[in-house]
Amino acid sequence: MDFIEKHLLTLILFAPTVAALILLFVPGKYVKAFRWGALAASIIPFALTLVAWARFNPDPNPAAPFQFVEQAAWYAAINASYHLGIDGISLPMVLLTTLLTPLALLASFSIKERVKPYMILFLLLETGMLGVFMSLDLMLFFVFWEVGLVPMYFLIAQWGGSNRNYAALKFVLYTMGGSLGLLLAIQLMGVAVGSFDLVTLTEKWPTIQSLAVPIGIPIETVKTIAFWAFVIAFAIKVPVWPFHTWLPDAHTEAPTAGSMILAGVLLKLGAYGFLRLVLPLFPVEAQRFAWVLAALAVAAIIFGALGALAQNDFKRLVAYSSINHMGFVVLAVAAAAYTWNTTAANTLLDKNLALSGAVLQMFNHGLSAAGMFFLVGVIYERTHTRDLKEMGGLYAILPVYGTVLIFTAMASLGLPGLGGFVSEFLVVRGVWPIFTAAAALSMIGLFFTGAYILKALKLVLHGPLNTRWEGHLTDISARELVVMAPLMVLILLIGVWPAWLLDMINRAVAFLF
Amino acid sequence: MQFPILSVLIFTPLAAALILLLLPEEKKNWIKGLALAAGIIVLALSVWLYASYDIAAGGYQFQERVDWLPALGISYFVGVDGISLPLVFLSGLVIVSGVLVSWNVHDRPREFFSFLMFLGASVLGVFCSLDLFMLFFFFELAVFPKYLMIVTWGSPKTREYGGMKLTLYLFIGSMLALIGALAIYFGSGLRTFDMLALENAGFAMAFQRLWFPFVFLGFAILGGIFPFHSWAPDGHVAAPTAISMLLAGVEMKVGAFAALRVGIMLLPEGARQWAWLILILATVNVVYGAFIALIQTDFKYVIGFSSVSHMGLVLIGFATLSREGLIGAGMQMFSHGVMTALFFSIVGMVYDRAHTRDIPKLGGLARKMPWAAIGFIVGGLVSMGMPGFSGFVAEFPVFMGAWRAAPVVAVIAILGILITAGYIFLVIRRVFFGEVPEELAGVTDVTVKDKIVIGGLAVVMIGLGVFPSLMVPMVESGVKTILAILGGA
Amino acid sequence: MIPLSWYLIAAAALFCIGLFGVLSRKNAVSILMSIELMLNAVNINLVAFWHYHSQIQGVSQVAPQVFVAMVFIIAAAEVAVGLALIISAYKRRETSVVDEMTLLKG
Amino acid sequence: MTSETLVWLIPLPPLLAFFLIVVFTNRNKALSHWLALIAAGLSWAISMVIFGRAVRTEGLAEHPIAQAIPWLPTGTTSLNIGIQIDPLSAVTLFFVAITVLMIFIYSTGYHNYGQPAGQHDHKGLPPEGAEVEDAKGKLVKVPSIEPMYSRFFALISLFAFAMFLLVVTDNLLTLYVGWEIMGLCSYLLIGFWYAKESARKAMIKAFLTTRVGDVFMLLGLAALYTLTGTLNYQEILGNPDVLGQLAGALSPVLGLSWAALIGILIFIGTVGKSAQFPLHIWLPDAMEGPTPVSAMIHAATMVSAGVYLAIRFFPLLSVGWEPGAALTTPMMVMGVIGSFTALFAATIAVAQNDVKRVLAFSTISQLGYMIAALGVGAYAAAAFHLVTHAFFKALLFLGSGSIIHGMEHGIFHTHEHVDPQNMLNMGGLRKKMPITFWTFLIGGLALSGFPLITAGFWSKDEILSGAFKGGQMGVFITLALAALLTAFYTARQITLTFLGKPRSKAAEHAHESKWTMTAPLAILSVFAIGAGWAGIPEDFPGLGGLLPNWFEEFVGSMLHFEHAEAVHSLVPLITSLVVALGGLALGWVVYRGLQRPVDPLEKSLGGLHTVLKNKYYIDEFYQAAFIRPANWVANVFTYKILDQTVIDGILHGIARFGVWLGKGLRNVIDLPVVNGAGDNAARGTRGVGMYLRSQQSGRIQQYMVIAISLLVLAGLVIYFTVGMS
Repeated sequence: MDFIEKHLLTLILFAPTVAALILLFVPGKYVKAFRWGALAASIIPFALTLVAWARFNPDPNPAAPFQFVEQAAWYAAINASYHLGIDGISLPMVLLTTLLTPLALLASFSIKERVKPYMILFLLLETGMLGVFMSLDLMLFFVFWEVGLVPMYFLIAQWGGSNRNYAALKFVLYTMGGSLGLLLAIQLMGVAVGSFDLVTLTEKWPTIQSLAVPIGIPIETVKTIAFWAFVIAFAIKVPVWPFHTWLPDAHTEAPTAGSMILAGVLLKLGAYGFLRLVLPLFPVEAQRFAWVLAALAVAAIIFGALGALAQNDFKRLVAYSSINHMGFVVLAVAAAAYTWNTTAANTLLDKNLALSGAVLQMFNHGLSAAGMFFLVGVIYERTHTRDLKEMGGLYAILPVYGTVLIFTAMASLGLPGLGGFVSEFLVVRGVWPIFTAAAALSMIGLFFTGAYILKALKLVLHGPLNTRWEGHLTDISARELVVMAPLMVLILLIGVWPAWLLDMINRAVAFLF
Repeated sequence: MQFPILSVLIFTPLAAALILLLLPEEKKNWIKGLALAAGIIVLALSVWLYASYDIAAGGYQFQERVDWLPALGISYFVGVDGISLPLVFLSGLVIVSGVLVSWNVHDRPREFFSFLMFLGASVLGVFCSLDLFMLFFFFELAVFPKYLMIVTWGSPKTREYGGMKLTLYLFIGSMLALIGALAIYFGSGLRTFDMLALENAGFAMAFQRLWFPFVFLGFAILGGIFPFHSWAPDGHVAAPTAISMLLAGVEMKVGAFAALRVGIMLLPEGARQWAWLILILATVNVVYGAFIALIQTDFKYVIGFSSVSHMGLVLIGFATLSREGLIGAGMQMFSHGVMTALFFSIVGMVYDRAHTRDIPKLGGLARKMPWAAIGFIVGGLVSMGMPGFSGFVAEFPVFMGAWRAAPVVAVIAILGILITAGYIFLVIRRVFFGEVPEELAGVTDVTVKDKIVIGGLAVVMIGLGVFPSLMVPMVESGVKTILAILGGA
Repeated sequence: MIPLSWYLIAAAALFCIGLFGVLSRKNAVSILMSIELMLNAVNINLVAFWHYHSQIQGVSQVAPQVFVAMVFIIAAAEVAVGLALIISAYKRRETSVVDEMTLLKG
Repeated sequence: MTSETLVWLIPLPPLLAFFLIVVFTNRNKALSHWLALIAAGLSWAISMVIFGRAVRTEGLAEHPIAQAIPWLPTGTTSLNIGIQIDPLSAVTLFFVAITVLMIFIYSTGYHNYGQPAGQHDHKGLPPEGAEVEDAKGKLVKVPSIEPMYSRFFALISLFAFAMFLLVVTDNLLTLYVGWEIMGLCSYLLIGFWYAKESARKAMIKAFLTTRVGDVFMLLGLAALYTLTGTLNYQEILGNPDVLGQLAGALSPVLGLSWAALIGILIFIGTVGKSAQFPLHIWLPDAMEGPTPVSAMIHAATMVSAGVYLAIRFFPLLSVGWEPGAALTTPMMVMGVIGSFTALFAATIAVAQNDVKRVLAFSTISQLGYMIAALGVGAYAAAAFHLVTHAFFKALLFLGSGSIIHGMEHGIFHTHEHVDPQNMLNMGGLRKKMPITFWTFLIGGLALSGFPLITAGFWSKDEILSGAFKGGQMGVFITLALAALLTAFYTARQITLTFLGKPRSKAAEHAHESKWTMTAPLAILSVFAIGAGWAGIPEDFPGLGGLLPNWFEEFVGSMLHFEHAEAVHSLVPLITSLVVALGGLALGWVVYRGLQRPVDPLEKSLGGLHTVLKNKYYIDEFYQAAFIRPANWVANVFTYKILDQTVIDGILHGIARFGVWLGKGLRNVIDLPVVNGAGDNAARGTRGVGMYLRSQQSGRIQQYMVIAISLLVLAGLVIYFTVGMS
């Protein structure tokens, strides 16, 4: 027990890996063993996360901002250490990850061929994602940041749709290309500060006066370039317009569970990077370029919505909706960046609201987007088409599915009473006084959000029943309902009573920024 | 007088080579067995050395010294430090894997394995020698078996060309190096080839500036430095699998190692003077090699050029003359050695079964030979510097060093990583995934020995990537010495 | 008495004959004989100088004869080996003409 | 229980019913509708209790029944939500609770509870009716029960929940929550028969059109919350300082004060929800839904919500305005939009033949009345009309539903193919369905403001006099005209429907609906008359003062300034008398004794009639001006051009460049130069070797010749160089 308390994060982080290693030695023919084994293995970190949640003290303590901290020598030669810890921002993300992974695994019970590598990759993926949320060491952060890519690449390239190779390569190369700048910047910072520890860096880097680097340009310029390197890396992952085009392809081709995780968690890595690294490390630059971020975010919101409206491929439509929703997160980040050094009480409140909204939005979008992608997968497994034009009137033969779909779609539309609204309202409210025009423009996106969601519902559920499905389709199965139930419950819970989650986020945000 | 472990290490393969020649031709299993035994002994010894090296103390340990030609100041003088020890371990690994993957060589196995052992002995000798003359001796010892093995067992189309090209390049290289070395010998005025002595000879600035290029470039040619790299791809492609593994995995490190040991450590000021040139050439190596690998359609050429690209990182690490850079270079030498050995072994396995190396003709092999696929993927991830694998812990410091020395180099060279990712993913996809062409329908899975090789090498790379502390402190201790010299000079 | 130079001239002549034979004869055996001639030419010189020298100093030394004797022995051995080689070569190649033995041709 | 607790409980039963029906009982129709009915009944009972207590509370406006809990932690502070019952919400609660309950009861009948399931009925389509054997054993067609009966009750329960929530809450955020949930329900209910293409279009149209208003409203919320730090009614509207600050602060837009800007933003929300011009287009199409839904959405609840919001925020909209003083910008906007909508919709209503569409446009028009009333500052009058209108409009809609049912019955009987909703096919239903007739008549008279007895008269009269007092002649005249038209088309509707001779077989065989439908009509008609007497002005000649103008005092107490009592002029009174009676008479005269199903106005009005029939072509205009461009921007600009061409083009370009560069390096540098150098060097060496090789004849004698000649040469050289010296 004591061991568990001391190494809680490590256990959460590596439980999936260990499970994957064990599964590696199980002969591939025991398909059931892999399905249930992987599921069980992914539930362990979830349970442990609940333990962490229970023991987490939501009130941040200036002496020790992070909790469950673990530190061990890892790459002593360059002062990179195995340093884990979580706070009110990362804990919700960890919970989201450990919650979505079992659901995604349950969703992938329909995977028939090469179950063994699939499950193993999935578990490794979970470790990669968790690591990013837990790392307190920049190099470690980068390690997990990249590690997450590989399993996802193979998940897409192996179990994906018709155009999977293109999509997978685009995904991995685009993201890696984006992270090259990040890598360079991290190295530079390591050289300049002599440590990769986030806590140290956060103290030293923003105020550093001279770099230990024979580089012919003034330090401000260097910092600005480093800032952009960070921003672009994360912007690609979020993704912010115009770095988003990998997302629709990747989503469309990825297997259902892959899309769930991709939208549910991987996109959050980028946003989390903004919160955890960009704002604390580059406050000045961030403030100077906040307007650019805001502009891009608004572009993402509007063009994301319009792009979604333009789709006739159900999955692509949902993919574009992710761009639209994550735009709000970035918008909030931009607002916070713009006011990082404010002291005015009301501006502090605005910033606080915006950022709490952003984190909550990340969580909500994780739930609703995962749900949407899963539902798309459900219908795809039955109709073997994602073309909205070929569906229609399915509500009559899939009543339960239809109801669930409407619920989830409404959550993603931001219907008050469901999760999405609370976060979007907070963001808009927080951004309004800081970037009034941006907030106003984002309303256009909000309007078209409604438009494309309704378009999807109209083409899938309503209208005259496309007779080719008559009698061919079975309603959503119990297993699939089990996948959806937790998501729906959480969505409703956050919508009706956000305090249980928001309180923690709020304190953390208020403490950090 | 402690147990002369290094001598045993060096002469085991040599002895094995001679005994093999005396064995009767038809006793194939004896031959293989003996070769394997020798390899395993080497590996075991190297592991033992690695484990018992006193990192805290650092410096050259397990020294043995016997005067050989006192008049000329030549002595049999061996010892290992933090830089060479990982390479010794690497050699052990690659020799054993080499023996295992060439288990079913049918054409004159006796000579094959004997020469293999010769090669092994020579590389071990180079890594261990502390005497310039000995170093040269072992350095040249390798040429002969290399040439013969390529032209005898190499791929029929290009073996003469490749073998001759390789030999000529290396001769030119060693000629340059020899001139430089003699200059050092005479210039020092100490009349000794003892490198430890020569390190403190305190050569004059002008002298160092004049002779450093000879020594460094001479050896670096074997390290595949641009524009003298073109022997590497051709040679690797022409060579039989085991030799490609040794060539790319170890021989190129021999070059880099000698360039470090003789060039930088004996002529530190020269190194300082010429660092800029090396940086430029090495940077070209990285990007250029990667770009060319991107468009190769011959499976083996891809790997050949990737080696060129990766050795460029090693040389960059050297040229930064900074702590991180040198650590990175040391790590990269080992990591790349293991990685490329794995690559070539897998290319060999694929070729033995598919009888083609033409990437467009391959496909879907992951179903036929999953182990090979997994191994190649692991190797690929290492080579693209994917965190969690040895490549990352090696390249990361190199780039940090580059930041210290010349930031622009870091910025340009990082391109290499992206392009590497590009061609690795492309090759993985084209060779191992997709549909299986019908002419490959009969491809069989790899043998148990192959699996041992793949598994072993892969485990080493992952282990190192997850726990860099397994090797970094060792390298670091070696780097301390170098930094002391650089600081002192 | 006969002056030294006569001996030397004779020896030189003999040597030249031998040399000519070595260079001109086709048959390996005759080449071998020519070599013998050259060796003997050397012997004549040796003996002549020994005689001349002992007359001047009035004391006779042993070493020169030893030299000569050595040459004889070597010559004999050489002839033996040479003939053996030639015979074995003749056995293999059915000839003893050197021009036909060009295995070393590059 | 304390009033506070009770108020908390009001919205819950319908919500509970919704979840229970959706999750458990949706297989069982009876259980489902009983759940819904009981829930509605409970809410109604509690509401009545609360209303009673509210009426008896002194100074309710200043000290409303209120309670709040923290909901949204916002850093140090937190956003509270809670309940509040003040005069306005009390009266709203009153009529909402009753109409909702009535509509629930009505729905059971409307969806033919107790009838057999139709053999050919499909989910998502109106029931076609079922073939059953009657006593004589011959097959007859009878109405069949709605296939998605349970779902209907689930949805209207959710709808009711949202409405109650919206009424009892004490802050704008929760109001917005209820507001949007109602949006969802109306979306789902309008599209209840989703298999109909028209319904599918209408549901989206409704949601998106209202959403236009909603997003602006959300901005208003954000702005208000930012500036005041709260969304609570009392803290903003009940606090002159806050209002003053808002009025004082200048907004970045058009030099409006923040108060004006926020007011307008929120009002746009109202425009969307209450279907004011230019966002009115969704309401007529919303008639695709089942009739109870039309009644629910378009009379009692959703559209009222918009007006309720406007009334609720009147203090903000009118901040700085005193009776008689110049209007504030938002008030002007409201006055113009409201009165224009009133007239505009009335004109369209004249040319509609669908019994429900006429009512739909009349709803738009009546809502315009209320908005206009607010615009001229007739606060209490607006609220009053809201209440009365809710009653008689619900009555009318349910009545029309009953008519349609009767017609359908006739159609079943005659197998005639006529549109059961087209008034031109009706006529003479008075005898067939008496209860419906009388109740509908009451509703119609109330709508057209039949003097003295009907509720509509009093509320309309209040508005007109308000406009007149306020000196807003433009508004006054427009509204008067609208009232005239209203009376006209009401008369037209009643005449066409009930009077004269049947114009179709179906109409002849029409049949009175069952009690579950008629009972609500009766009850509502009581209120359609009685509700008016709560607000008879004191200064009304004759009747004035017989009853105290309770409504005025009760609701008027919400405003903090005293109503300047101008002397009551007879002009508005006479006007309203004239327009009401005149309009009714006119309509009766024109349509009396119409034989063929053709509207006489078509000839007399000619082209204008077609324009009106087509609702001034506004839908077509929007289609061309907004919807098609939006689709173009989405499909072509954003997706095809930006994403697929530009951005992806750049990416692919980079990739291709990489490969191109690789090929270039290999073919231009590596092969010719780097390789070439090495190979040529090798070739050179080889050449030398070949030459030397040719010298190796293998002739020993030749070698010796060379050797010796060299030796001689060397000897000579040495001789002549060394020997000479």
